[in-house]
Amino acid sequence: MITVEFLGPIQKPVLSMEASSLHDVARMLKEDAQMGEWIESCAVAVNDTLVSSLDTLLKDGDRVSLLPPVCGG
Amino acid sequence: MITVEFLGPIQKPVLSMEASSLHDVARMLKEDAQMGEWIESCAVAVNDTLVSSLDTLLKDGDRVSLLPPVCGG
Amino acid sequence: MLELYDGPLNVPEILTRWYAEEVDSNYGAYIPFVGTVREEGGIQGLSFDVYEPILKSWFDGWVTKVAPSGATLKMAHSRGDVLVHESSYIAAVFSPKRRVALETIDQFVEDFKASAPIWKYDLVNAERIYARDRSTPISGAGILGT
Amino acid sequence: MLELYDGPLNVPEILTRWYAEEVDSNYGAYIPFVGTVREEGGIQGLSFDVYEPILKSWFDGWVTKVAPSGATLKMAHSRGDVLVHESSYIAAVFSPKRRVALETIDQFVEDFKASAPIWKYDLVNAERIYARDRSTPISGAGILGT
Repeated sequence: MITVEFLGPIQKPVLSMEASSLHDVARMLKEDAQMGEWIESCAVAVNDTLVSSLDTLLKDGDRVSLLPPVCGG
Repeated sequence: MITVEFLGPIQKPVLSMEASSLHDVARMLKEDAQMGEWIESCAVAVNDTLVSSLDTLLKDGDRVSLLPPVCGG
Repeated sequence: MLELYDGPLNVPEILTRWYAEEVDSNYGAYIPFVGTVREEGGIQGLSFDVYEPILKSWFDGWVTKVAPSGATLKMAHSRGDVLVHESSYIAAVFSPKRRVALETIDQFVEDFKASAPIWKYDLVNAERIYARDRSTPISGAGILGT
Repeated sequence: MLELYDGPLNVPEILTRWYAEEVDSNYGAYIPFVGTVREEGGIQGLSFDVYEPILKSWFDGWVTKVAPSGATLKMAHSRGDVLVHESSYIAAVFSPKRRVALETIDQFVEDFKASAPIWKYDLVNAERIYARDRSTPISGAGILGT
């Protein structure tokens, strides 16, 4: 099991799911109508490190975070 | 009569002289051995306004200032 | 050093303390950038969410990146509500030389705007409205949609 | 506003007062540049001569130049002796937007170094030695030699 958390303005509770790579996470989230608007604009971190490929492998206990567009300052 | 003053590190008292343009001032200062090192590196102001040409005309009471290389901060 | 505060920043306290901390470190230049909430579009203020673990990695990465030039960085940011004419952000560079300081503060502040995991909301009629059209996708965003 | 002081600057007082002066002016960015005397080459400090009339024209010219962008400037500088790890120079920009502020502080500080009628001396063994090789002829210098 891994968890998926949604940061900032995404109003969505943490998900738990089975996933061996980010491909599985992407597949699951694309089926979620509520995610539609965020899929294209979010960055993804695994255990608080930003990743750039869906091939990123996941193991039990990993924490995936979705980071929507930012604006600090 | 005009006056010529030397700013910052130039150790020289104010001069009074007759001059109708900066050409006269330049001619006078070039004859001053003590000026040698400063002639090439000084900017010139007339009545506290920087000028860029020796053709600048001078009138009685004008104040010419020589500004050596600067380094504020 | 990265400092997070609930609510607005105490700008005089922070600018003065940072100056005092480094006054004997032989830096020639200290440039703080202070960001203050502007009154525009009828907002009462802004509100911020901060994701601290990734903000800290991002900040530590910058400290490491600028170290070879002899510079160092400090940053403070607000969490929660900051009203108009209050300040929510201070970034500062210290460096031996002015060129490094001027270039570093520019690059650091720009990358902060593009990359720091902070989300901004307008406060309008006591509601918190995500400032979506002023927000920037983080570099590499969108991989889930590919 | 241009402020000249005999001896070192009181940095906390100046940074805090300038911030307070503009806190309700609806600027989004405040960037002060603080210059501090570095210990190097065995100097005890630096000393400065300032020619105020031309410094003031130069400064007023900059205030006029940046006004259309919505920015404004403040500056403080020391006259006389400033010891190592004391500060002699603060330049600050306030502007509605960060890009204008970042670009303006860079250009202003660089032009200050090249143009402001201020002369610097090293303090070594209680002597005041003109820092000639760190000094820059003002643009247009040398006309007397042509």
